[in-house]
Parts: sequence; C-alpha cells; structure tokens
Amino acid sequence: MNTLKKKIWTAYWLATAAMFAAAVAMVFAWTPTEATMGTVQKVFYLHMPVAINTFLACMVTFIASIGYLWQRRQVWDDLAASSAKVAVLLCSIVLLTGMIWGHSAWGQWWTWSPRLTFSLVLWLLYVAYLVIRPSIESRQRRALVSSVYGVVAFLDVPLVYLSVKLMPDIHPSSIALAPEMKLTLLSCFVPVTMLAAGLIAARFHLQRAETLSMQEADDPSLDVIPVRPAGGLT
Amino acid sequence: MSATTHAVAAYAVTILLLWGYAATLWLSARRQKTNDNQDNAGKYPQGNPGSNRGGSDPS
Amino acid sequence: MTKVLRQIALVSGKDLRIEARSRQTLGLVVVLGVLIVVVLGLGLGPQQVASGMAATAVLWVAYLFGGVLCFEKTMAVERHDGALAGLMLAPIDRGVIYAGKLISNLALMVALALVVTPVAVVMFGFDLSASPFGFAAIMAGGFVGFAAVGTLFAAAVSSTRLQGGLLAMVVFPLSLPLVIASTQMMARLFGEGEPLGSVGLTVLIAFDAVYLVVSWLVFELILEP
Amino acid sequence: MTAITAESIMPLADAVPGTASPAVAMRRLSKRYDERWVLRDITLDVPMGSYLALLGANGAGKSTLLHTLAMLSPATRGGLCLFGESAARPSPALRARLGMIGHQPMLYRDLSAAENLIFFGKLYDVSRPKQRALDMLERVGLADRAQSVVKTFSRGMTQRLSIARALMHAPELLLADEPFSGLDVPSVRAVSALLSELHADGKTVILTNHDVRQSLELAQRVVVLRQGGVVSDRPVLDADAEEVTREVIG
Repeated sequence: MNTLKKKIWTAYWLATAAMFAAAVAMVFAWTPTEATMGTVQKVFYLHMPVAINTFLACMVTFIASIGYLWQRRQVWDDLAASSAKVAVLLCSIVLLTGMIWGHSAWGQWWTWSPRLTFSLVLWLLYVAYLVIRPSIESRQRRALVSSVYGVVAFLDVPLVYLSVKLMPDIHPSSIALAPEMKLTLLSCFVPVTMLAAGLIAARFHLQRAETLSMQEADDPSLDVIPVRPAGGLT
Repeated sequence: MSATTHAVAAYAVTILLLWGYAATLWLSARRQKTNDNQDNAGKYPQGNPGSNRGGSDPS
Repeated sequence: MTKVLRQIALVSGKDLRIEARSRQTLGLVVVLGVLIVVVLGLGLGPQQVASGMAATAVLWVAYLFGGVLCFEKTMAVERHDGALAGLMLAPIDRGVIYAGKLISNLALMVALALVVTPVAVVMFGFDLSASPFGFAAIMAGGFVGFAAVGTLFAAAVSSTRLQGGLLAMVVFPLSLPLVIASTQMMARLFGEGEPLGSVGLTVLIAFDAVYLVVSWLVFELILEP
Repeated sequence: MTAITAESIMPLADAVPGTASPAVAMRRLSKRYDERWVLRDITLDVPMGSYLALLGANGAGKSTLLHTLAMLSPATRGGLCLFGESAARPSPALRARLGMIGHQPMLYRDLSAAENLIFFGKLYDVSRPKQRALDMLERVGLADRAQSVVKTFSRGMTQRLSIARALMHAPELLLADEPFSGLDVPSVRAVSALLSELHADGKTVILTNHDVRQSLELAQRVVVLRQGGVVSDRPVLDADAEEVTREVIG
C-alpha cells in the first residue's frame, strides 16, 4: 500500500516535470510570435496560469480556514498554512514575470496601475499571514488567529480589486489569441496547476508529520491510573 | 535588453523558483524521514509494546 | 430587539466610563497622532506638503496607528482581572460584546480624528471647503471597516503574548484596500473635483458590510477568556 | 471511536421518570490544549443541590474542568449537559442559571464596587439592580466601600466582591475556582460561610481546592483529579483525609 502510494507520487512528479518541459519547449519552438508585442509576449503563457493558480491556492487557504473554524481540527490549519506558502510563492512569480514583461513592453519595472497594485496587495496580504504565524506561540491560538485571517484576507481580494479600480488605469486591453496560442496556454496551464497542487500536497505532508510528532496520542483515556468506580451519592 | 532576453529571463526565474521550492521540500522530507528513524531507534528500544508511533511514515 | 440594544449600550457605556475616568487611551492616541502628522510633514518637505493631497495619506497613517492602539486598549480592559470571562458568562449574545466593543472603538477613533484632522488640515494647507461632507463621509466609511476588523482581531490576538506589534501586523494588511479606496476617493473628490456621488462610495459601503458581517459571524467562534 | 454528542446523553438524564435531571452531567468529557490532553474521559453526574469538591495537584485539570462546565470554552470531545440542556450551544437562559467565581476576580478595576455589581446585574436583567447591589455588598461586608474603585481593594476584599458579583443573579449552580487562595483567616471563614449558606438554600456548589481537610469539612462529596482524569469519587462520609491526600499526590 505504502509503496504503491510512493510510486503514484513519483509518477505524478515525473509527469508534471515532463509536461512542464514540453510546454516550455512548445512556447519557444512552436508557438507563433505575437505580432504587436513580439517575443516578450511568450511570458504570458506562464504568467497567466501562475496567476490563476495563485487564486486557487488562496482559495484552498480560505476553505481550510473555514474548516478549522468549523471543526477545530489541526489538519485544516496545516493545510491552510501550506497552501498560503505556495500562494505567496506563486504570487511572487506573477509579480516578477509581470515586472519583466512590463519593463520590456513599456520600459518601466513598476507602475501603480490597478492590476499591479492589486497583485502587490494580494502578495502583502499572504506574506503577512506567513509572518504572523510563527510569532504566536500556542498552536491552538495560532491556528485560530490565522484561520480568521485566512477568511478575511480572501474576502479582501474582491474588495482590493474594487478599490484599485478607482485608480487611473494604463494596463493594455486584452490580447487576441490565435488558436495555436490558446493550445499553448492550455498546455502550460495543466503542468503549472499540477505543480502547484503537488507543492501544496508536499508541504502539507511535511507539516502533518511535524504536527503529529508533537502531539499526544489521539486517545485521551488514562492508561496509567486505575479509575475507581463512582461512589454513588444522592 | 532585447525582448527575447526578457522572455527567457522570465521563464528562468519561474522555473528556478517553482522547481527550487519543490527541491527544498523534497530534501526536507528526506531529512525528516532519517530523523524520525533515528528518533524512534533512540526512544523505543526493541520490544517496547507501549510505543504508539512505531512507523516512520506519518500518514 | 430593544433588549439587545440596551445590552450593547451597557457594554460600550461601561468602556467609555472607564475611559472617561482614566483618560489613558485617548491622551496617548491623540499625542501619537499629532506626532505622526508632524514627523511626516517635516519629512515630506515643503514641496510635497504644498500639494495638499498628501494630507489624506498622512491622516490615514495617524488613524491606523492610533486606531490599533485604541483596539488594544479597549480589549486590555477586558483582559485585566479576567473581566472578559465575566462578560462571557453573562446571558448575552457574543454579538452584543462585539457590537459594544466596536462602538467603544469607533467613539475613541472619532475623538482621535476630531483632534488630529484639524492639525493635519492646517499644517498641510489642505482645502476642505470643496466638500467637507464628502470628506467626513469617506472617513466615516473607512473608520467603520477598519474598526470592524480591528475589534475582531483585538479579541483574537490579545490573549497571546507579543500583542503590540502583532495586532498591527494583522490589521494593517487587511485594511490596505480600505486605505487605497479612501485615498483614491479623496483624490477624485478634491483633486479632480468630481461630485461625491460619482466617486464610488459604494466600494466603501460594500467593504463595511462585508467586514461587519464576517467579523460578527466569526467573533463568536474566537472569543476565549 | 465514536464521538459522544451532548444529545446522545439526553435520554440518560430522562431515563428514570420522576427524577430531575442532574445539575451537571458529563459524559467522557475530554479536552486537548495544544499538544496535551488536559481532561481525559471524565464521566460524572452532579445532582441538584449537592456540594462537590474537586481536588487535585496543580495542573491536574481542575480549573480547565470548571471553565468547561462554565461553557467558557468548548470540550474537544464528549458530552456535557447542564440542567438537562446541552452545553454545546447554550441558550442565554441556561447561562443565567450559572454563576462562577474564577481564579481571577472578573471585575473592572477602574470601576467602583457598586458600579461593577450594577453593571453585571443589568447584564443578567436583575430587577432593581441598584438595590440588589447594595444588598449583596452588605452580605459580603463591603457596604462601607461601595463607592471605592476596585483597584484600591485588598486581595480578600476583591475576592468577596467577586463572590458578590457571582451571586448577583442568584444562580442555581455556583462554580468556584480556588475561592480561598490568597485569603486571610477571617476572609476564608466568611467565604466558606457564604458557600455553605448557598448549599443550605438548595443550590448546587462545585468548588476546586487543593486543601484536602478543608474540602472534607465543607463538601458532601470529593472527586480527585490527576492528569486530567478522575482518580476517585466518593462521599465525604467514606473519605479518609490521609487516603485522599495520597490520591491527590499520586
């Protein structure tokens, strides 16, 4: 059973790596170059799937946080923390690739356009989540505070979107995609999503092992002390 | 810097971060496993029936 | 319904009475707010100050820091001598405790704003005359949302050690969209002279609604003596 | 390992017709804090009108148990019923039947004694809270300090005021967590007299204590806790101070 699990796990990672490599090769060797933006548009095939996966990871944190508030099981907190970590990683990539693209497209690393600000605030929200956690000593308190944070932070996301809409926008409008481009986008999306899910799962496994090694056995009964039957008193 | 350099740089950064993180996770999982084995060997000498976390696999 | 309102008034009335007696929090917060305004005014230099618009951002910095201090203090009143446990034992809804604390916090923040805002307006030469009510409305909208999360997390955080920095660290990022929205609205209102209606006050109202409902729902789950 | 819900123990309380449900019914109550189980499988019934002392060394789980009974924090596992009503989602009416003297006084130090009592009285919807507050202050011997701010009080005075606060709404069940700790001899006498008076009135009293002899004098029944589990449970008449002390120490 255990070895089977391990085999599936290895196969999953090998498949992800292979598909990822194929997708990158496809982007550079096969997909036609976009007419107006040139080669730099190729960043898009990575940028967008990663952005979508950032949202998915944030959503996992949100759901796990609700789960913790509802059931008070440590598992939920471990899941929330793991996916928040991956969300920050993904969001950093979104910001970095976005900045590289922006520098090439309009010569600036950073502008305070709504979409950039939005991503930055999202990144800050979840970085703060990770920073807050270790500063709370009690495991239960930490889980509680961070699950409340996880819920509010995710609800913040649409609000950030709304509030940055108030800012003057200079972001280019949507790009028309040729069929080949759509296919490339899809073939990038699949391995990136698999990678993100795999990272969350791997991080979660580590976290679980750590938690379980700290915890007392799940059976609370006293096995050392003999319990005398209750002396009836009425 | 040309557009191509930018694109390549973006891909390099992404691959480095994503797969680098995967590698660190893999390494710490391995380290944890060896630690657990050592721990268990030290804490529970052979034939201890009271040990309720005998295996090294957390799941 | 009237019973609930009476209970809320009782809880926050008690807070305000304690504050009126010691005047500890308000003194602290007001001085801190004025200090922030002065330091930022000096740091920004005459050019930036002359733009006037810097005032709204500076004010928000003062409100954020002062507000967090208020949240901490009103919760510390409950933590001292385990008074919160007494409140939790009482036959009142947890929502009543939340609402009472929220009102106390809002009252303190309004008092803070009443002192600090004129100082900033004068020092930064900010022309309020274009739309004083718009200014008040936007700030009020911001305060409600900010106090809603602040009150929630003050209750969640205060039983842990390391309170000081921690509460700010939790509340600031969550309030970021509020600050962005509010400052952008101010820029539209005063910088571009748009009327209040088109500024998008709905964003702030949506905020307040979401924050209030979520905090009220979650508060019951996190309150521990 | 099926979880025992509070609902599943309800029939137990109603099983014998004619008998009132116990003031407190615990079924395999367990509580985990962080990594440790602080309460383990506690099953106890406390009938109405009884006087129970919970004994145990420091860290045996006495305070945690009392907190759980007061519905201040939920149990991790197991069922709890107060007056036949589930404690999982307690109604305000259920909370009103219960009073608690905590380890901490649960008072506002910047308010006066009378203000504190009136505030809590109003929370409990006590009729004529002002009059009631003055009566209670009289009963605990603090009438002359009614207008003084609590932070000027000594430990003993604070404790007596705390008892007055807990009794403002005439609770049917009183939970007292170490009510005698840090008190001088006259205060101990006054507090124990108040508790006995309550018991004589037909109220249920549960107190935690680490003084074995004192508990045997006061209570009807002693329960010893160790490592969060019940080690022994017997009427005071059968109890021998030496033996109980041995059980407490372990």
